[in-house]
Amino acid sequence: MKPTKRKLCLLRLEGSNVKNKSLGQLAQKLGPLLGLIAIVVVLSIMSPQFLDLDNLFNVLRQISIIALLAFGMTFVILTGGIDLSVGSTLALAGALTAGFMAGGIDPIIAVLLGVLAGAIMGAFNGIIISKGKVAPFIATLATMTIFRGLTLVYTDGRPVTGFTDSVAFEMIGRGYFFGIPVPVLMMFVIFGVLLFVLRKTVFGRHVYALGGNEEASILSGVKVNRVKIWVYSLTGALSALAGIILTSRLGSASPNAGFTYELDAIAAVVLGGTSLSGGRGWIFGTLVGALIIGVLNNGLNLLGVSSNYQQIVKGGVILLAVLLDRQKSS
Amino acid sequence: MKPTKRKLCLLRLEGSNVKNKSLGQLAQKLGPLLGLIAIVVVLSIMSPQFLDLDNLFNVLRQISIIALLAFGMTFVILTGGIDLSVGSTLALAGALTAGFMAGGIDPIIAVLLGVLAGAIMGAFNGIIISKGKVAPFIATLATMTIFRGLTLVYTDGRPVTGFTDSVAFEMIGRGYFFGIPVPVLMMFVIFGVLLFVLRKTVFGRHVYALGGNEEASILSGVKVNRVKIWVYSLTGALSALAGIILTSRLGSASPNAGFTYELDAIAAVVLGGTSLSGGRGWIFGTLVGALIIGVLNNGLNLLGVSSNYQQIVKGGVILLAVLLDRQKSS
Amino acid sequence: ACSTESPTSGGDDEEASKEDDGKVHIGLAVSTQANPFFVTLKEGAEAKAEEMGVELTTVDAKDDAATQLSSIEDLIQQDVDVLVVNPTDSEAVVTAIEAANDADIPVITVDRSADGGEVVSHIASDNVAGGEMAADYIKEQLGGEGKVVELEGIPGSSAARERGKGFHNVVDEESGIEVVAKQPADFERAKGLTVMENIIQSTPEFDAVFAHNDEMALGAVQALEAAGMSDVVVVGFDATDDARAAVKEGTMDATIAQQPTVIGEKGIETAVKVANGKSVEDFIPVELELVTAE
Amino acid sequence: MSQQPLIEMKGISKSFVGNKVLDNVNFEVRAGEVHALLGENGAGKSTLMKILTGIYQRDEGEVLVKGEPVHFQSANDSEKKGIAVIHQELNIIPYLTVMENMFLGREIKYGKTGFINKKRMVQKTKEYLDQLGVEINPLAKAKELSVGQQQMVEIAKALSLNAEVIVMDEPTAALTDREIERLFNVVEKLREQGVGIVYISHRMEEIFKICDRISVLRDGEYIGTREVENVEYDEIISMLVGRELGTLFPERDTKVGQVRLKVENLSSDMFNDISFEVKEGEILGVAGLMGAGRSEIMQALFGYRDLENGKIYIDGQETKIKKPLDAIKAGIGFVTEDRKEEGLVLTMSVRENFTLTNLKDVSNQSIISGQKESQFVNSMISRFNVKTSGMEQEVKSLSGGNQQKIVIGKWLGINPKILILDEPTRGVDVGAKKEIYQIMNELTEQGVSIIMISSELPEVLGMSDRIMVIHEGQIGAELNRDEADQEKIMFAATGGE
Ligand SMILES: Nc1ncnc2c1ncn2[C@@H]1O[C@H](COP(=O)(O)OP(=O)(O)OP(=O)(O)O)[C@@H](O)[C@H]1O
Ligand SMILES: Nc1ncnc2c1ncn2[C@@H]1O[C@H](COP(=O)(O)OP(=O)(O)OP(=O)(O)O)[C@@H](O)[C@H]1O
Ligand SMILES: O[C@@H]1[C@H](O)[C@H](O)CO[C@H]1O
Ligand SMILES: [Mg+2]
Ligand SMILES: [Mg+2]
Repeated sequence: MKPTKRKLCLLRLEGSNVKNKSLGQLAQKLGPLLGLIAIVVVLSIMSPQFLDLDNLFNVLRQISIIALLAFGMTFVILTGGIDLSVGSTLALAGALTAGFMAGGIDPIIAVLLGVLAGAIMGAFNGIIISKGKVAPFIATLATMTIFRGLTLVYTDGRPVTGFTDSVAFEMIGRGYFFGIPVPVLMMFVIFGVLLFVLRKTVFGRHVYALGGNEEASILSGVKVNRVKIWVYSLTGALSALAGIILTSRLGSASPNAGFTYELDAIAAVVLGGTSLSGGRGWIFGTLVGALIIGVLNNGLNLLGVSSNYQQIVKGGVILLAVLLDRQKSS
Repeated sequence: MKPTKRKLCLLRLEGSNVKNKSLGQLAQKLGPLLGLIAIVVVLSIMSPQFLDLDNLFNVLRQISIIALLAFGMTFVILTGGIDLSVGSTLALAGALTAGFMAGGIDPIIAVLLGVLAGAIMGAFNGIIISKGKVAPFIATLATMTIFRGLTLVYTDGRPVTGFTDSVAFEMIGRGYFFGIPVPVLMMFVIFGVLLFVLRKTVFGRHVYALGGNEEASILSGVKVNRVKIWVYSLTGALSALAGIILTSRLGSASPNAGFTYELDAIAAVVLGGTSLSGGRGWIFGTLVGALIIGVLNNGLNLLGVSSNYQQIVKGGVILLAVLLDRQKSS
Repeated sequence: ACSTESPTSGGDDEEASKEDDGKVHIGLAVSTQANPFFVTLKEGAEAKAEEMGVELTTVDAKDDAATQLSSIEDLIQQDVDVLVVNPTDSEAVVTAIEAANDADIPVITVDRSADGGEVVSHIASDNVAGGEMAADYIKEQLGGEGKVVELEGIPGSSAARERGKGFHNVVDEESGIEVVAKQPADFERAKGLTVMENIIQSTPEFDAVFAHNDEMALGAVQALEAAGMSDVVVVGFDATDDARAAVKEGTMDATIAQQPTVIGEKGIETAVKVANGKSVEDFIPVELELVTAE
Repeated sequence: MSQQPLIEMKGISKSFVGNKVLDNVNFEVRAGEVHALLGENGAGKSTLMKILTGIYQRDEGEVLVKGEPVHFQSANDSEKKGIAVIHQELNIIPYLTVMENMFLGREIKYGKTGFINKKRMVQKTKEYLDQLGVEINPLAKAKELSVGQQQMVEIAKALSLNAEVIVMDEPTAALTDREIERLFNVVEKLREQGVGIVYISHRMEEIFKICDRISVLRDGEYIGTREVENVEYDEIISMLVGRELGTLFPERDTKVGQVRLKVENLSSDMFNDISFEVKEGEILGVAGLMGAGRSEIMQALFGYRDLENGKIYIDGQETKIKKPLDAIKAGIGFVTEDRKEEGLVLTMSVRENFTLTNLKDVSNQSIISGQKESQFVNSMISRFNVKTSGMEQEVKSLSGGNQQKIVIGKWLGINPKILILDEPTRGVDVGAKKEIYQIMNELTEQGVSIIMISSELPEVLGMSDRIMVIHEGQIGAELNRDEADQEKIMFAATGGE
């Protein structure tokens, strides 16, 4: 039986629907970006300094840390998981790196070891979640507490310092490269790499597949456990890097660094349009989401809004953004 | 068509299987309880004071606040949702109640107004989640920030005091009734009521149905939006009550009261065996979960374990409990 | 049937517990162990306890008043002989202190005071005086004229309130000194950095910064350096090791030294005296000192 | 056919939590044969195949692939040995493209890198879909496809493995005649190429059309194997159900009464200008190709989807239906197409599912009466002959047919005036099918009006008093029972070709 004309017609019709649909999808994808632009426009009218190049770099540098956490979180959320331990991983890895350096280890090696430590913490999460079949929320809630406790034990509750003589290490958080702050540069480079990984590699596809339908992925021979372990390890490594940048910026590693950062990271991911139920989303949105949060923080400060009201405004904006998004898509 | 002999035989056979199955289920349900008992036994061997009636009441009073949050959270999680705003609701309702009383309103009316305020905050969550179709995680993440900001604005960042002359109000957190601490009594009474609601009422059934399969529930005529709004309102009211108890216990309402309590509440629910994906769980487990957390806190303090190590131990116990639970059920 | 009195409280088993090993048992409740100031305070106490041969159990409130109440209750369950409390919140700690009073356990407060209950002794620096010292120093550095930024500690915490009060006692009287921005950064270094960065954007002109503690001051220094504003006078509070080093290097200008070790030590000494039935002063001040590069 | 079988399974037993679902089962597949595996719902067919493909582990017995004993640990292992499966449950990842779904787990890469070669994958996907004669855009998101199209993608995926053995577990459950025809052409080709095919289906006419041998399971036991050429329909049926079944579509004397439901000009983006009526005691069959919009019409009528236009009258009264609850209050019940997604709460027990629609009737002042509830549920269990270990069993662990009975049964609690059945016997075995037909007849005798959407023409013809054919969202034809036949329906369903 060959397809009849009519059927073809129907298919074509559906085809055009799909086009419309993907236009709609595009609009939905662009929603966060439009939101960001709107906020930027309002702020630049209300506060003249806002659009200074200086201030823009300032905002970008401020978000670089949350953005790195949020990039990892995007992968995790795409698989249908969540990682509450990123803030604690940031703190522990930052403290370890600082401790290594204070102990005389070469800064570059210390940084590599720090990132490795983060990856190992992430892998630990991944193993508990995949092999242990523990819900990601609860697994990382537990490790959030554990890693924080380890940080406190390791640092004894004091900031780790005594390594400020390395220029290379100082560069990571405070340097400029052709006029661009190094953390900003790192953020964009990592963004580019992760974008590519998600879109063009088998690993990236498997991340989406796993989040879309785990059982079907297993039946299709996707090594879901392995994918999960890699995803959490990646997030751990990125969190560690964020911790190292923060340590470099502050010139010390504080034991309570990164406290509640996981919430900002998750907010950035969701503001960017990635679905908390997994399988759907994109990392560009996360970058936009992190920018929205950063721009709001900065703008409200520039406007001199008191920090108590800032919280109300920020919560309100998140709510509004998500509500508009839902309205549009339904 | 009448069942053939073969079939009857099979039925009988399966019948006995079901008994086995529900025995298995029972074992799984009892898992957390066994865990609690194990912890209690260990602690009472290691610390002689642990089993004092005094200390037991002490532990129960300490958990009453988390337990109330966790009871509400059980409902929310059963519907497949989550409520991150409970800690902030606790703070805002506590501050409002304190403020009302400081403003000269009768304590009993102030308490009722405080609980009402909590219910309204919860209803706000419920409406955004049900009518606005915003994912509970993100909706309550936003309101968590908003309610906290409102608390800070209302209290101007300072503890609210100046109401300590009412004995009735003091009773709520510090009183005894036939030798039993009032908060403990309240916890058990509310537990009993909620147990009944979940097991015996149409509303309770709808909570489970909604969490098990929202679409099927809608198609079966369950008013899912209304159920959700009620569930979040209930949680708001319980959080407010927790905030009021806390305010009474401390004799002041602190603007940062209840910070990160949502995590303890969620941990209690999950330790008790309720599934984060909704539709499955029981409130007795939550009580046990809250007890596990409370007993651990108390026991580790009695043993003089330093707080940094305490975090590691607590995280480890949560992880272990959940891991054992998973092992058993698979 | 109703009362606010614990049916089993006020026992006389306190004596018994002291006898079972003959050792004085002191309970120490600190507000947080994630801040170097309190870690040092605790270490001072521990060293002293070791030296004097008394048993010390420390609990940590993680900056939460409710947790502090619970952990003090746990100490009461252990029948400690004396309770040394470093409150998270001066008001909210009162019930805990009253509970200890009910159990006939004497209470000493350190670093932060309690607004009620029976406290036999309070050991702390004079934070109002410290705030005044900082203001005087800044006034002097600016020659009596200039714009100042204030980074506040955790809103509502007594340290923040008192230091702010002392600071404003001085600057509000000076017509030449103007506080151009004032924002809380919660005693945290990372917050000090971001808050400062944002202030730099909104209020580009100022001459000095007073931070309610060194952690925030050190965060602010990073922001100022990045913005090329190293000539701004920065004054902190606490004189932590980091801050002393920064003052030496010249990145910070001054810090008001508290002596957490001494506060901790005196806490234990006083507690032992109380346990042995000796009388003690009801306020034991610990000296403050302005630390500068000279 | 004397050569060694491709697959031999001997003495296979399997229990789940003490529940023996396979007991000493034998089964084999030869090269170039289509081997039907039959059995009632819950007989253990899917379980046997999951054991074959390494998804479940057997408790006892042996599996030989070309004479070599194997012990697969995962689907990957069996795939490597040339066994492909089209699973009974759809295994589509909704937000990936068709192409990504096709190659999931074995993406085409640039050499040994991890980078996807999209071009090649698109091309290959097209090839396999062409083989099946379906035109689906390889770059469309899977969720944009109809269930039938998704099923075709899964079939294509299995083909793309170039397997020696293909297990097809109810591949046609979501397909209409047209796609089934295409699938059969492919099966024919595969058989010629010497591929062994295991074919599981509850549609007897398909079995007799394409299968060479039939093996039957009953209650987890192996009953026997027959050559299709040498066996009668009735013998297979009695092997299946353990007794004579009689005619599938029971006789019924229709006493059609007043117009019960009348709809006028229902329109939405999926359908247009739909008007029809159903009388008391009447069964209106709704036929059409997959994706014609039949489900959408009924969902809109039930208030589960927005209507742009149109009026609904029940017993002559105009009735506004904005949400399912309105429909339920107006006396409409709706047995949905997808029982797992829309029909059942899988985490709940048989009891709780049965009473979800009518909790009010088993409670006083919103407090559920345990006694009333179990009375009702027990009466339902026996009325529908539900094969369950008791009312506390989780519906998740029931077989498909028994699950379907519960979906229907839960609507009887509301004493519906109108019952809409969307594919009521999809994936249901013959025995249960007949029981469902009997229930339908009983209901019409009590005056209930039934609207039955079905893609099985024999069912539509056998059960309906009148037949409405939907074509691309519009009514293509309305036929009376006596004038309708397969050709006329297909003619109208395809828009008159
Ligand atoms: N994972 C499982 N856990 C427990 N019981 C199971 C599981 N899978 C299947 N069963 C039970 O095993 C029996 C056989 O199920 P199976 O799915 O193999 O039946 P089937 O013959 O494929 O039926 P259908 O025609 O409805 O698809 C049923 O009673 C079912 O409830
Ligand atoms: N949620 C949805 N989003 C997008 N398209 C949909 C959705 N649901 C259905 N469709 C499309 O609407 C059309 C009609 O589908 P419908 O399910 O009504 O067909 P049907 O006649 O019931 O056939 P079937 O036998 O497949 O159920 C199909 O093209 C289908 O792909
Ligand atoms: O005195 C202390 C320290 O200054 C610390 O930095 C914050 O808390 C205060 O109470
Ligand atoms: Mg099956
Ligand atoms: Mg349909």
